Amino acid sequence: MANVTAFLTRTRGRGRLHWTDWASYAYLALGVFLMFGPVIWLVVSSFKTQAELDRFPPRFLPYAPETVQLDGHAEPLPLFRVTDGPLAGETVAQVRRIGLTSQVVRPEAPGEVVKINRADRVPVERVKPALENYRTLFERFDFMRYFWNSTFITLTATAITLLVNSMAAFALAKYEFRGRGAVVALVIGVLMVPQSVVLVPLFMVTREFGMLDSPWGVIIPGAATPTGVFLLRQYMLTIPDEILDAARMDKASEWKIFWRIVLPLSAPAIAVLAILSIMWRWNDFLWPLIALSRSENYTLQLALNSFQGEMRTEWSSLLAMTVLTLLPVALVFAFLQKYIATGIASTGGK
Amino acid sequence: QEIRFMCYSDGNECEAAGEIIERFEAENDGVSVVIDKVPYKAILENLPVQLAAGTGPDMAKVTDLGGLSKYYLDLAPHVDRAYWEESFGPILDWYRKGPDDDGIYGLHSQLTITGPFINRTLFDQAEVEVPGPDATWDDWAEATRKVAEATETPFAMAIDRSGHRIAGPAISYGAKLFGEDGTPTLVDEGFTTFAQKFVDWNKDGTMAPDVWGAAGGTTYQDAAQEFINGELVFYYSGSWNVQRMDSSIGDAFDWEVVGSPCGPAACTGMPGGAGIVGFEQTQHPEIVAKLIDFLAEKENYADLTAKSLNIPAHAAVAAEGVTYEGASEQAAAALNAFAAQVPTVSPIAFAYQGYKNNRAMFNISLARVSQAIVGELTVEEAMARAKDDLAQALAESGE
Amino acid sequence: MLLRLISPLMNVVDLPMRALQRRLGISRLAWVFLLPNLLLFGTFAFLPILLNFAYAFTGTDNILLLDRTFVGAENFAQLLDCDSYLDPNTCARDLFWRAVHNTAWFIVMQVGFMVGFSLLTALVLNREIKARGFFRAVFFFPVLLSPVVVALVWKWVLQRNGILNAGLEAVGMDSVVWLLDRHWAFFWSVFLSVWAHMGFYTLILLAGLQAIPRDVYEAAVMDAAGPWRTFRRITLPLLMPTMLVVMVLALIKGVQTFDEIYAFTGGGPGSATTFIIQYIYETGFGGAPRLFGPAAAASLLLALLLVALTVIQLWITRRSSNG
Amino acid sequence: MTTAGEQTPHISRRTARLELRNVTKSFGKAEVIRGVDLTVEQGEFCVFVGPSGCGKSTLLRMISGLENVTAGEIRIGGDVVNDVPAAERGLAMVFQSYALYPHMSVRQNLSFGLENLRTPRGQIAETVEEVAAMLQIDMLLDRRPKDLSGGQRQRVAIGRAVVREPRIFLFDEPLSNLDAELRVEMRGEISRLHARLGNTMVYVTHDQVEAMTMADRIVVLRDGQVEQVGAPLELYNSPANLFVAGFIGSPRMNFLTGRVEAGRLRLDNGQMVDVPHGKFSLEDGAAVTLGVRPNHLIPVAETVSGLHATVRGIEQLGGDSYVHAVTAAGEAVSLHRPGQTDLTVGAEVYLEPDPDQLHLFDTATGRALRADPARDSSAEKS
Amino acid sequence: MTTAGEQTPHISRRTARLELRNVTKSFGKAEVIRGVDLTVEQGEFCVFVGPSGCGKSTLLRMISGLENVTAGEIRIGGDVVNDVPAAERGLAMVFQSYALYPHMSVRQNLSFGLENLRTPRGQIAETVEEVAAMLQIDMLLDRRPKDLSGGQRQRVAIGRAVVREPRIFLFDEPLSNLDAELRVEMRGEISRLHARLGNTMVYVTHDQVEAMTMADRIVVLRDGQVEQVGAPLELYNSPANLFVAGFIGSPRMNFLTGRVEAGRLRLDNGQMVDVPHGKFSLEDGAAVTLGVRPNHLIPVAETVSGLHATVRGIEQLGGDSYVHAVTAAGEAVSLHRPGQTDLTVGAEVYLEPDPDQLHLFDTATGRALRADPARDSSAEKS
Ligand SMILES: Nc1ncnc2c1ncn2[C@@H]1O[C@H](COP(=O)(O)OP(=O)(O)OP(=O)(O)O)[C@@H](O)[C@H]1O
Ligand SMILES: Nc1ncnc2c1ncn2[C@@H]1O[C@H](COP(=O)(O)OP(=O)(O)OP(=O)(O)O)[C@@H](O)[C@H]1O
Ligand SMILES: [Mg+2]
Ligand SMILES: [Mg+2]
Repeated sequence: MANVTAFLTRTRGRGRLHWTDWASYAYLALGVFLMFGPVIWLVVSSFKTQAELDRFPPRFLPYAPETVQLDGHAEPLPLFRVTDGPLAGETVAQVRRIGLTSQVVRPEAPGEVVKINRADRVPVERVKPALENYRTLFERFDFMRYFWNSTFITLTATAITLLVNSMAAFALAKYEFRGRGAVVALVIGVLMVPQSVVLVPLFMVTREFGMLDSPWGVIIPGAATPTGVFLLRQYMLTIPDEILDAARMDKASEWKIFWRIVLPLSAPAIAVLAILSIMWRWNDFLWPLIALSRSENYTLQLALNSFQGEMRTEWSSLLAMTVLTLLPVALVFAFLQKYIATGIASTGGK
Repeated sequence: QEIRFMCYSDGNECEAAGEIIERFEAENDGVSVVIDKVPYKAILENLPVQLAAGTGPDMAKVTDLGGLSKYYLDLAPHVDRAYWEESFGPILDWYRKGPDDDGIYGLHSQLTITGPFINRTLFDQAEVEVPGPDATWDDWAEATRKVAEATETPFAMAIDRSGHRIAGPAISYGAKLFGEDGTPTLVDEGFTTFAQKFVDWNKDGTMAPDVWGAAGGTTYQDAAQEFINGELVFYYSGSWNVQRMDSSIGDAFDWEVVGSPCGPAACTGMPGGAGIVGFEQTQHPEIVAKLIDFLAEKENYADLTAKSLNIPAHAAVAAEGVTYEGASEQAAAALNAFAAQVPTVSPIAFAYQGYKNNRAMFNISLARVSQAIVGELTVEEAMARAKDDLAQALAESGE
Repeated sequence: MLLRLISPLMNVVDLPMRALQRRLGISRLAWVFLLPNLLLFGTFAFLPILLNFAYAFTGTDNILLLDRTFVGAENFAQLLDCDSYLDPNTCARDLFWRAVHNTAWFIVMQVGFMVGFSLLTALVLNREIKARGFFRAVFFFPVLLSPVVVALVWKWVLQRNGILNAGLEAVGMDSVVWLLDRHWAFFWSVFLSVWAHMGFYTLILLAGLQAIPRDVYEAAVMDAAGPWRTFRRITLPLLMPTMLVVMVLALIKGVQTFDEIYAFTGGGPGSATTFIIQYIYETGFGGAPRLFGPAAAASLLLALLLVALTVIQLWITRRSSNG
Repeated sequence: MTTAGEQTPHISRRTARLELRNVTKSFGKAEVIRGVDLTVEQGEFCVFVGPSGCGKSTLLRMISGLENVTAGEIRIGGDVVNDVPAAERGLAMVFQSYALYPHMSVRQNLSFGLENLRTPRGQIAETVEEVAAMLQIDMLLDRRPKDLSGGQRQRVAIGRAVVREPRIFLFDEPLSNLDAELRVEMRGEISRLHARLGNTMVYVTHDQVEAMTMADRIVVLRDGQVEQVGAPLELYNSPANLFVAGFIGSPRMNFLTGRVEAGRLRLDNGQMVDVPHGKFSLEDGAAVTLGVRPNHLIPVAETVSGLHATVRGIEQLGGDSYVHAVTAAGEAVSLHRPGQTDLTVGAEVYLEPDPDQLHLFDTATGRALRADPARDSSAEKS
Repeated sequence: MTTAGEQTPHISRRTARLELRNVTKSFGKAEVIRGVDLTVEQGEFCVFVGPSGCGKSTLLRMISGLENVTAGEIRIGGDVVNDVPAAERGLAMVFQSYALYPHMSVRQNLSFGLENLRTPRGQIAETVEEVAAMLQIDMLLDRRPKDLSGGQRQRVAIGRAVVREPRIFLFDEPLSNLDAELRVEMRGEISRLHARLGNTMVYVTHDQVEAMTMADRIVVLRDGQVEQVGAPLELYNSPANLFVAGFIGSPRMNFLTGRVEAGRLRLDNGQMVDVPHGKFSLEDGAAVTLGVRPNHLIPVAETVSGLHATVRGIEQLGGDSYVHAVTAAGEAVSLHRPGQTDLTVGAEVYLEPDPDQLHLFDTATGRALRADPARDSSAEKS
């Protein structure tokens, strides 16, 4: 218990490291290992060939067999090291393998074929990132177009979400009016029902609005997220009413109070929601899949997921795509997270 | 005019078709075909909704051949019926709404057939004879166990986790699947027998338990990775995996495709695959029909199968044999070995593949057999539940 | 900075809003603020749920409502047909009840761990440590991954020949086929879910922690409150509103868990990690047979349960924060 | 400072007379303002004083419109404003708790109100600079509130109200965190502002000096009720009751209880005090309280009527001294001596009240006893 | 009140002598405390005064351990505590911003500190009741801070420090929001507390009366530096420089500049002032500033040496009056008259400084001129 409890309060940097600081760093190190390890694994894996991905047990770095171009052989030949038999210790090139025997040549003497047991050789490999995973991505489709589609949808949707949700949250947090309880209950109630459950009716509704197959069909239906309203509202409750009162005395209209006082003061929560929304929209797959059917409107996620077939998924491409799509959101996160950290240390009151 | 073609691919099928379609566009002025390449999920889950809502594409490559039949565009008025009947014969039935329907709806662009891959090298190392073409599932189980023991390979056998995959073996064990009058029954003595055997094999470790045991619901799960890594002696999958085996195994070991093992009733696999269909909703039925017909022309069809490394469903193409582009000898041999099995497919398997609610039956058998394997239900309970499920599904689909 | 960009726009909006404010008065102005949200919300969230009712009371596999036939409460009756709700085997729809049981357990464990770990992490990250931004990013990173990838990554770790087993063997323990055992599979599902979403809740809590005025902490320090007491008596109560957000969202997320577990275990072994949404999805949408009616009925039952849960949760937190 | 045009649609600018009619406020069951009637004339400087928690801030917030009125009526310039939102009443307020905008710099805090009035940019900048200079916070304009000292925050809070030059100012203890020198200056600035703008000002303070020197009229509140309203010296010289007498003036008035005996006063400690005739209407036998301010209790050589007391404590302020003593009967009395006294603790003193400066109160009701019963009349400025 | 055993592992309880050695504090580039050296003896009551923003709160926060020391050393009981966390220094502090726990009732706010010391429940309840009664907030014990008035909040803040009876008290303007009467009472309570506990107290205030009456020693700060340290009357009577002279005493001392001419002083307005011989060391021709407190400037009948001035403003406090006037040369001077003056604005007065109460400063350096140059010696209690 004690070591858990020790982290539980903030300390102030005081040069000397308290043991709780050590504990914190230990926890963080573990976090890096657990949280970030797999992500690194993922990034490294995106540079592996499909064969390397299929390999059991997996290896951390991408390897590719070393080959050599020899006279008299059209194709480059794979290199092996011989572990046993007369050629033990030598590096040879394999010409072909039949059953349990393998026909090899020494690179110095390409003409002379030797037969060795296949169990007596190990392939020579070296680290080689499979950049072709990325190359094919760009070759296979119009990356920029999908990137633009995704960006447009993500940014527009996030802007709308932030605006609409913060307005609602403001009303629910800072005004007393009849029906407020009901609205809050409704918001939370609906918050519960996952989109995957109402896909069909949602599709029907969207169709009625003629928004299918247009970016708006993706943007609008998800704009009023109950999560956002709830999150922002709870945060806005912590803003002292007195500051709003001061603004009222300053003859600020309610709208102005909203966007000049409450919005900036909710910056941490807004940043959380922005990150969240950007991430949702950028990674969203299920709904765009339904709402968009023309490939020119596709988002990056859709386009890239087209590597998923019935029986088989091209993991190498899928991973490369994951890494690619991860980058922009990671950047956005890096940018926005500082707003979360800069809370209002004091409320400007007494 | 713009034609929308919704296509998914397991390899390069869409690109292969695309090349042929370009030729079509060149021949037909003013027609532009846009291929919307989608994830398979879209075909399976969204296309039906879109079709129901009337917002679907003009044509698509589909796998739920019977399930979507009510939306298909009948090509018969626009194409040479004789040519189609002759080339595709019974496969045309798979697209039809029922026994009395004689429309022509789709081009079976990708015929698949289930069957086993074996790790020949392991057999050689263990010095165990590879069972012959008449060998039963029990023979194979026996032989592969021996190989696995001798070579310390973790698993003897595996079957993909799929209702479709176990249909072949079940039919071999006498499953009829349909009653006399053609109504689906799914569970019968033959089916139960195989289910029992399969469950036992999973429990005694003959079958790799990870495949069926470690997943749930109707998830598809293959064992290709285990096979590729030489951890599996006998892998019951299908022709679509040839390409992957070829590229991923490389020369790590020798592998082969053999005929489906036998049961008391048959030695059959399941046919399957995907086809290109047009939809009634299209604004341009003639062009859609013309395009599909174009793809069905013999040389185009041959081109398509050769490029996408598939088994031809086109009789004449099959008869001539396909020279697969860029495939190794081993792969070509494997594909031909699969193609050779097409004639031995049981009529029940054929009918099953063509039945419009077969996906429901696949899923039901999959889910319930899985539960029996992990011990949530006994085999009898599982079978009883499967019957109930089928009844509910049929009731809902109006039968 | 962003604010500066949009401020001309906001100023333009100010004019009509002023007029409205004058006409409506402040308390009715609240509805104006709510309006855009309510409109979107009503149309794209509430209406579909209402339509779901229509599906739940009708049969056939037609998607178009007009083509469906009315079946009354049949779908509900079937779902609720059980000899004992505690034993799914006695139910007509055994899978539904298995899913319900699994989900219930999952929520309990998931919410607990999620809140616990994200709180712990937020507290640590809120300390004055070096490279805070980096560590925050680290904990948040998994949130950015798509469910499929999350599942894939952990499958790699947990598979028979995976890293974890390699590690176990390296220290001389036996390897375990993690996902073949229902209990382990369940445990790892919870783990994976916490792993994947913790960063998000940590972020919310971090924002909440930042909103606590600093001078209150200073007062506590002067009152010689130890770290534990400061946490218990100052941080926790003042963080309660945020904790409420986290708990409600985690609960909802727990109930809605689907994508990553589906890609991870597929709901297996057997049905050990099949949760309600997967059941609904597979029944109604994900494959054949497409039983829209039963799926809609199940989702409505779920919604009912959820509302009850939230009300309880809100009530408990309100009580504990008042008391 | 240039005046920004106030836009108060409902209420005309010129008349800023403020009237409270039987105003009441309850928080839940607790009634904190109990029927306050008050008129503050256009241009008047009205100071609210009263013990901590008596309802001064609440009253101010009700006038500002930030707090609802439970019952009663508030009028500004003759119009009932009970339902006019705070933003439209055209007042400015300095909050006791400052309530600065934490996310804005001092400059932004000051200009926010002007921006809301659509004052031209240049003019805002000018006004803000001017006010900041007046408040001596001009070098802090780019800081955030959290980086300011307490007094600096308080000045920002004042500045925020002052820049706007509204028709009514509400100040809630605006100088409490300033040092003496600055306080004197600020007092001067506010008075000058008042003189220049002719605005109505309502000012809450605990500082006797502020109340006495700035006010046109002082309102003494106690427990949500008005005890007395009047010009400063009027309250000082003729407090209406014991409470006001004790509250106004520091150190507070000494109270000694006794009885009227044949026109003279017998204190409970046995001493007799002569009271000037005609000034008080005394009834024989009535229980009365004698009030003498510390500076009207004069040490004398021992006399018959002298009050014998022992010094218990001495407070030397430099320019003045307060001497705290106890009478033989155990009553605490304090004296105010100019300069630095040389009395020491333990010294015996004899005290005589200045007969012209006696106050008499009815012990039972607390009412002041006077021949002329005209009390509470709000007098002209002295 | 019963003492809860303080648990201060590092520092023994008994010695609470506080030493600052060349303490410096910078916020970013801004240096707000510039090398403060100070010793507060065990049991001493030390008051910090200085203009708003001069660094009083910052200094207090550094002593408490809430703010890091940029350079220099703080010792408590002889041990350097620079690196001892605030919680372990065993001090209690009243924050200028109150910093009450918003989610706790007043009772919980008060008992929190005692609970942290593992005081038995019953004893906590007792102590809290006692302190609450002393601060007159006993009927508010179950309210939350947001439902309190400003002064009530401030009293809770005081109470929170007082219940703990630590070895050093730090008060940051603890009485600024209280009314005069309550303030006198609280002053008394704090003094009594000090007498009873014998704790060291460091007290920041802007109130001259508080500073003069409560302090054993006053520290005058200006712009982050110590200007003078000394007993209250010492500062009042012999300010070390112009700043202290102007800062201590209200209304502030009048300053008139001039030059020494043959042992006498010629003011810039031409008047000559005699200064007592021997008291100051004067050099002929030196530019000096004459300081006279308002109460030592006495109106006289016209004389040769009388300072001719015109009354510009009058502040009547009831017991005293301040008269503000301008000399013929345009210098502002103020007089302090006891009682209510009958001077009126516009009246002409002739003023003569009390020759025994003159202060002389070197105009250039601001230093006080005295025959005996022993300044700044921290004197014994007066
Ligand atoms: N965080 C900060 N960053 C920058 N400057 C600061 C910060 N905190 C305080 N200051 C500045 O340091 C100086 C001293 O502040 P401090 O609060 O100690 O003043 P003070 O003497 O207590 O004043 P007051 O009597 O007004 O409370 C002020 O000028 C203030 O503006
Ligand atoms: N929200 C509230 N709920 C209940 N009581 C309240 C609330 N706000 C104020 N009070 C009470 O109302 C009374 C008047 O408060 P108010 O703030 O007006 O006092 P005040 O005269 O300004 O005192 P101070 O001089 O201490 O600031 C106080 O006793 C206070 O405790
Ligand atoms: Mg107040
Ligand atoms: Mg301060």
